[in-house]
Amino acid sequence: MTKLASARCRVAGLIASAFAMSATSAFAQAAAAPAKLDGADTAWMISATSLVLMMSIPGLALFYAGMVRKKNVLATMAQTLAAVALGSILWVVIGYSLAFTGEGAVIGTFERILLIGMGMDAIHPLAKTIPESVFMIYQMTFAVITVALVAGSVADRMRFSAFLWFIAGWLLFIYVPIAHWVWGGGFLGSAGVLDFAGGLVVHLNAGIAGLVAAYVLGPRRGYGSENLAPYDLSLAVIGTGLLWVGWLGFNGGSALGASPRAGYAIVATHLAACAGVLSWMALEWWDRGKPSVLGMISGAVAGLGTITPASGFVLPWHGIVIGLVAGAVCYWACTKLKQKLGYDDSLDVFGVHGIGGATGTILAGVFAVAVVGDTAGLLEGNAKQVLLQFYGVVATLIWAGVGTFVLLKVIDFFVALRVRDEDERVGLDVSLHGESLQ
Amino acid sequence: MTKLASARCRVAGLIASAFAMSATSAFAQAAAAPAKLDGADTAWMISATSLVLMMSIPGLALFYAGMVRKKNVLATMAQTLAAVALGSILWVVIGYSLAFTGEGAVIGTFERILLIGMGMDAIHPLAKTIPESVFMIYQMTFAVITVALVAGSVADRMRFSAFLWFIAGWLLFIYVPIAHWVWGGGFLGSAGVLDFAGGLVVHLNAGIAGLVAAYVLGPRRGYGSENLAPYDLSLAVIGTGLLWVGWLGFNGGSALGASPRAGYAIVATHLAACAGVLSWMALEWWDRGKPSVLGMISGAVAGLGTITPASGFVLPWHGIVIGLVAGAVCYWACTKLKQKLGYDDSLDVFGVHGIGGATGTILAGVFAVAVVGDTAGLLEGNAKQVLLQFYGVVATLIWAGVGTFVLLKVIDFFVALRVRDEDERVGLDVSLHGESLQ
Amino acid sequence: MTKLASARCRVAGLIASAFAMSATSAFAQAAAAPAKLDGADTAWMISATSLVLMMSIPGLALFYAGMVRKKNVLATMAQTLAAVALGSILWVVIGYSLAFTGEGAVIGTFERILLIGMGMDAIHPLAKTIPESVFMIYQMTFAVITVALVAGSVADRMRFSAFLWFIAGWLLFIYVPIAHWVWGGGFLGSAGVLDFAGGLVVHLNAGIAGLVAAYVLGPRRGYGSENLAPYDLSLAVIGTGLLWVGWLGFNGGSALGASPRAGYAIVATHLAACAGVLSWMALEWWDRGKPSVLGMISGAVAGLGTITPASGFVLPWHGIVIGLVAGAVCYWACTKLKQKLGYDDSLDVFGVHGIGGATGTILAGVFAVAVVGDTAGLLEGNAKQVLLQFYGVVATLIWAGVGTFVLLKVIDFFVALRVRDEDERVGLDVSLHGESLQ
Amino acid sequence: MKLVMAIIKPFKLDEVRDALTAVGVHGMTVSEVKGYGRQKGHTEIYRGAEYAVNFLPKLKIEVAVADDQTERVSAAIVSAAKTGQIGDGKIFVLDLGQAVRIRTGETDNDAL
Amino acid sequence: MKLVMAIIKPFKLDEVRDALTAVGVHGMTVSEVKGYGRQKGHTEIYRGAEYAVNFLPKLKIEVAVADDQTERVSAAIVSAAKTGQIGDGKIFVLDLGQAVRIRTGETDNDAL
Amino acid sequence: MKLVMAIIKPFKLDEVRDALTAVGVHGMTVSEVKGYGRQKGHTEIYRGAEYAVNFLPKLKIEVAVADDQTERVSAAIVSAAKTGQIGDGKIFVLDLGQAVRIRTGETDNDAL
Ligand SMILES: Nc1ncnc2c1ncn2[C@@H]1O[C@H](COP(=O)(O)OP(=O)(O)O)[C@@H](O)[C@H]1O
Ligand SMILES: Nc1ncnc2c1ncn2[C@@H]1O[C@H](COP(=O)(O)OP(=O)(O)O)[C@@H](O)[C@H]1O
Ligand SMILES: Nc1ncnc2c1ncn2[C@@H]1O[C@H](COP(=O)(O)OP(=O)(O)O)[C@@H](O)[C@H]1O
Repeated sequence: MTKLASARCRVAGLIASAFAMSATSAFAQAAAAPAKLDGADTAWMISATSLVLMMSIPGLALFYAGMVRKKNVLATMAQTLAAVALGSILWVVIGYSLAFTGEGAVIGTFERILLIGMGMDAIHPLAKTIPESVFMIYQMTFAVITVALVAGSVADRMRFSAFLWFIAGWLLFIYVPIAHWVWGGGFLGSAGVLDFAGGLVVHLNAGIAGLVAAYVLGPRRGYGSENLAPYDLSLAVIGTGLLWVGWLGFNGGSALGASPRAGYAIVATHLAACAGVLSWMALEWWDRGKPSVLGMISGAVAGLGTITPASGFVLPWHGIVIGLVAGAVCYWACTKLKQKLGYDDSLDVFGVHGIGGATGTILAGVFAVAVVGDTAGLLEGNAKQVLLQFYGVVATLIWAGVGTFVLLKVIDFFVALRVRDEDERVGLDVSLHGESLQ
Repeated sequence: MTKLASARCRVAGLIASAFAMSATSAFAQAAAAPAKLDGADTAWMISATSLVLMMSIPGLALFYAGMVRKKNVLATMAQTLAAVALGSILWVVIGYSLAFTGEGAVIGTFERILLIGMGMDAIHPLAKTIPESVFMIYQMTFAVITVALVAGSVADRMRFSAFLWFIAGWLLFIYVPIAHWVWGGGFLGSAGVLDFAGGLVVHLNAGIAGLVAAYVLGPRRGYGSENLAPYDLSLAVIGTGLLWVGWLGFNGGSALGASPRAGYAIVATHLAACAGVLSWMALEWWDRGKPSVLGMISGAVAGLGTITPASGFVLPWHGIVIGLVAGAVCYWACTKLKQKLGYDDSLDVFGVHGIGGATGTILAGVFAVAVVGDTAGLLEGNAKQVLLQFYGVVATLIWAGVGTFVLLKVIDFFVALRVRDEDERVGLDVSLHGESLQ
Repeated sequence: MTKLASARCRVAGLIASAFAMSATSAFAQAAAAPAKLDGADTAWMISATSLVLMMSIPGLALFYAGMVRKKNVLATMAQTLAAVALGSILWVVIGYSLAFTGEGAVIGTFERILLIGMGMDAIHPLAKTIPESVFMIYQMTFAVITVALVAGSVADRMRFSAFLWFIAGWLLFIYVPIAHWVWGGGFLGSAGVLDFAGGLVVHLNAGIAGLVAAYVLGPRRGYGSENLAPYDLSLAVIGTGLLWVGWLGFNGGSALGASPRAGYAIVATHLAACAGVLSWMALEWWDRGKPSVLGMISGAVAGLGTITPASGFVLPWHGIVIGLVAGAVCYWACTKLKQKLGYDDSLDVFGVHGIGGATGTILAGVFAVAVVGDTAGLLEGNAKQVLLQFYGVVATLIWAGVGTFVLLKVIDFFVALRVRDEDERVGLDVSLHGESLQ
Repeated sequence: MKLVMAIIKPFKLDEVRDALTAVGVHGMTVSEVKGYGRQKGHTEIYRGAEYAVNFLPKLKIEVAVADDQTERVSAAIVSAAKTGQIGDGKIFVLDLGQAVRIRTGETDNDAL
Repeated sequence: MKLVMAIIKPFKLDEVRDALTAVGVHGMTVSEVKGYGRQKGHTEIYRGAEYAVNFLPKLKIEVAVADDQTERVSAAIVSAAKTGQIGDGKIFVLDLGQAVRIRTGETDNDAL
Repeated sequence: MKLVMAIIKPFKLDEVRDALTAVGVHGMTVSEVKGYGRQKGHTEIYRGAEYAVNFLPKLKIEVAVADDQTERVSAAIVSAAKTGQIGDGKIFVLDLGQAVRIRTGETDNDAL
């Protein structure tokens, strides 16, 4: 709506009803109770959807492919592509319906299978100002990037056919329930667990799954002895840039409208990324003598993943604090904890997303500010919120951990999870996909 | 407009006029007759313009450059850059005016040459809620990507100077008329041919032109004998990601506003891309034993090109069906038909865009749903629509085919189309542009 | 706001107040005096923020990294990352407050340190329809890309630690004051100097700083004797594409809303980029015999930088003229002037951004059209505006020139600016960051 | 035994390989090299800086052959690699003292 | 002196280097090469076009050694580079007339 | 004839080429290689994993020369490639049995 038109409305409003002038958000909220499309919110949410899609393709595809060896670059990209392609179809066929319809504590309904009943004027109760189709596809971009994230932990050694089964199973049995629990009306959300844009649903979830997958598949050939240095980190930097930019849609879009809360969320998000860069960089500089670019981008993603659950509940500058913490704990997890535990999480899905997601979820409970997201956190005296956040972490951790383990074992039984030695040595690009970087 | 303001308007509306409350889209349409800027639609359309521009640069530049040999990477990018630069200027100077003004059945008028008369408050009758400047540049991004698409069929062998003449001639003599026929008030649009975002105007058009150009220029040196494998497919994957994301602006923006129809269009679009990936992948796996990444991204672009004409006329899940068909027919065209016919369409402009555009245009006539786009298709009993769609395909095919042939022959007469043998062997980067990838 | 809702408002408006119907922008402006959030403006400004952020990461990181040698690719990216990370934090901590609060002629106030007082409903007087948080982060993206731009002139030889100090000092002592003078209520803006999106604040500023830095650090080892050819220009092309697309947010967003003026600005911007490509290309072709891709992208960035200050004050087609001039003067500066003066501005920050920014600022004074931006330029008879523009150029030039010189000397005193010879020879990737492209 | 080392134009590789196969040579080792010689290179231009690229891409082929095969191998390479244009390359023949097949430990002519 | 040239599988480099160090060789020069031989390559597929990739990635190691060390070096390479699978590679031994260390001008055995 | 093979530091290429031209050598073939020797490499760090990079980038220059030129060529390379720092490289001189210019079929000294 142009300024002109809005001026006119304003005049009409004045004459027709003086009290409307003084009415504030309380009233607006009441009046807004009946769902009503808002073009501005729709405009922003379509843009946000584009941004989040860009996070997966090409963002995550680049981020991951930039950290593997030359012989596995294309195969790594293939995993992200497949996660988007297959994951999106499954989301539309059944995933969305199970995650976002009904009032079940544990799982949704079959009401929207294949989007049946989602007319052009349909509106979802959680997003009353945008078409349901936009809400559905926005949520879809979250589902597919989460599956795609998991793949990083088993890069360089998983069979592509097994990965396709994994995408399908994991999306439906792990992601969908947790999304329902937290966002779709399930027991975690109802209990008051805060997760603005996916600390539990996306990051901790993918991180734990990644950790389990790294254990189940075992380390890459040559892990600890051969030089497994990334082939082309510049790809990973491009990927980080696109992830970072897209994350404004990820967290800003989770406000579900072009509102001040979206503004707050993107500021906190960006600051956490920046602080993550600086804290990882500083620690590595101090610890290893040189600040690596891989470290800087790892810090950025750590900051982004960690602020995600908190971004719509805290003040913008809290993003700096959360980002600093994120860089530090994820640095520790990727360099110290991993070595101690000895698993080969190739691209540090657990170290960055798992640890970051859990940390951020707890910190959301610490920093939450009532005027921002209607919930007070520990610093505003509500200690209970931190316990609630722990509750969310534990529930996610258990379901994702156990579920992923069972799923992988089942797939391994029917379709071997891991490529043959010779194929791993030659590289997955040639052995699985019949092509290569020249 | 914020929720607050809109609440206020709503109140004013209630008091002033009760019937307004019950008025539905029919009324809104009538009331909307006088053009009136809408900020939300403008916001989305500027974003959509950015997305579509991103499809060309860097999207298409990467997609194409990633499929050529190392010695031609920069030259391939130069073609896309030149198509954008020269094409945009020509569009503003005269193209837009000829395509989008007046009521002529065959061609527009000179009314908007150099945008004369396009004041800040100007609004185009086809897009009554956004500034005409935004409508003009949005349409421009379509024109330039279409020319840039054609270049793929003659990659690795066309002289840059000849290509510049080709851009100019093709944009004005082929693209502009067809855009006018279908979208600008010309005879195809008036006849009722459906083409939401460019199955005819963009994809079939570019595809046919590509086919003709491949024949006129002849195959690359070494085609069929030497190894012409892509140098760096990772570039093509990045390009595909950006094309895919940008396509939400391409098809979603073709609703010309932040409306539910845009939501429907982006969902159908995304699903078609996903289904295209899966169907091409499955076929190649079955046919060749391995699913290539090049195949997956080809399937994505096939799905996207094919859904394009249908995206604003069908239900979201139709995108899945259309995408599956797209992956299959384009796979067949690129691997079987091309071999049978023996032309060297280097980057498969015809196989992907030509075949996809034609298929999608027909399928739009099959799947169109009246409640989505006001037109019923075959499945809703309107068989005539399919005939109409064929009509559009044939008209486009003839004009683009004959026109491109004549244009190329004329250019060849004045400026040789093809580089010298030695230059082709050394590579176009060095021979045409004096630089190279190290 | 949907069309439906807006129709309803319109009806209400009609009945309530007939004169509102005839009221035009003058009225709207008066009525708009009280700050009021507008969802559409907010939607566009969040998108614009994303676009401008994308210009830095990955846009500029790619553009720059694509022009250096293989051994410095990652280090070059690290500079952009660091500029974004550290610059953003400093902007939030103090920079924004000093640049954009208060009415001081020379500098702002401490009122918004750490964003204190920027509540969710806060609105900045310069952008009355969007949340202040969005205004703040949008301005932040400008600040950080400006610092990141400077780094190009000293690529391949600056110590990373010194660069961090430089970021901090330069942002606070050079960028912040100039931003305040021009945009934040300072003496240049008050005097009537036009700078829509940063010809002075961003481009001339960075360009002069780059020139000074190139002199202070001295040329790269082997400059003039060794082959310093770019390693992978395809990265620079990707970067250019993302810069170009992002620039629609840079200049279009500077309208601070989804308005017709934003439409005008993006059209002029895009046309200037196109014309810049063509004019640089034509000159190089004529002068050197071949049009290089590096030349084409340099022309694009030259056109974009040059139109920046003028984009919201001129007619769309003026972009063509300004772009043609931009390509020519920047070509001359990068190829002739640089050789004559003998400085080694590695990536031509001065030649492209400095010269372009100054040229564009002057041309804004020539072409400004009153109906577009309320200010007439030379062509509309207001010769004084050109003088005013010169005034802006000179003030910026002096402050940025002297300030950068002093700052670098101070940093050099405490922390050596330049890496050791051996490190420069081995390459900064390994010597500063301990990693490399394989 | 001899080690025949040939510098050729890159696009001639397939033809040379076929010619060698035709004379009974079934193994060879190829490296990408840059050659400097009479054939002149080109100039690359980067924003006003011109760099003369004098080293041109070539391929180096190394083939170990029995003494009595040397002539035939050399002739086969010449005929396959020749375009008659400057820059076609060279063949260098070195004495090869010993050859071992790593897999089996076979030596000399058996190892080729 | 001899110049021992070995073609090996790329992933064997570290083992070969260790084996050489064990026999007292502390310098070597390695190049990436492509090998053609009995080991067959793979096929790459690009939109219907299939390309047989017959040249496989190998590493070429060159080591200059004193005459009396030749046997030991050769044996060390064989034992470290052997997988027993086809394609393990070859060792070629050439006579080396002279060696110079550029830094010092030392020659022959002193230069190694 | 001799085949002079020199391993040098990459940034010395232009100087070496000039020195060779000065002594009348107008052809050479260059390859990118990795050298292992006394010069120690560096460490790269990737998220906690450290990899020692012991193989350093070097260039290998191969020049075929007439017997009587060998000394001069060798001396020219030494003087141009020397920095005095560890890692400057080596020169190896091999006997060259035969040389052929592919373009013309000229042999031996005429072929150089
Ligand atoms: N003296 C030499 N030593 C080693 N390689 C040489 C020598 N002369 C030429 N070459 C190699 O042979 C290639 C072709 O030589 P050139 O003089 O350009 O043409 P031609 O072989 O046709 O005379 C060069 O690029 C270089 O790789
Ligand atoms: N006659 C030859 N001359 C030079 N190199 C050879 C020769 N034969 C084989 N090679 C090299 O040795 C490698 C291994 O040879 P191949 O025949 O595949 O297996 P194997 O050594 O186990 O018999 C080849 O890839 C090639 O690089
Ligand atoms: N025995 C050897 N055989 C082959 N190449 C060698 C040998 N020793 C050294 N080199 C090559 O010479 C280079 C320089 O050797 P290095 O021992 O590092 O220094 P310097 O030559 O100054 O003694 C090495 O990087 C390697 O490429």
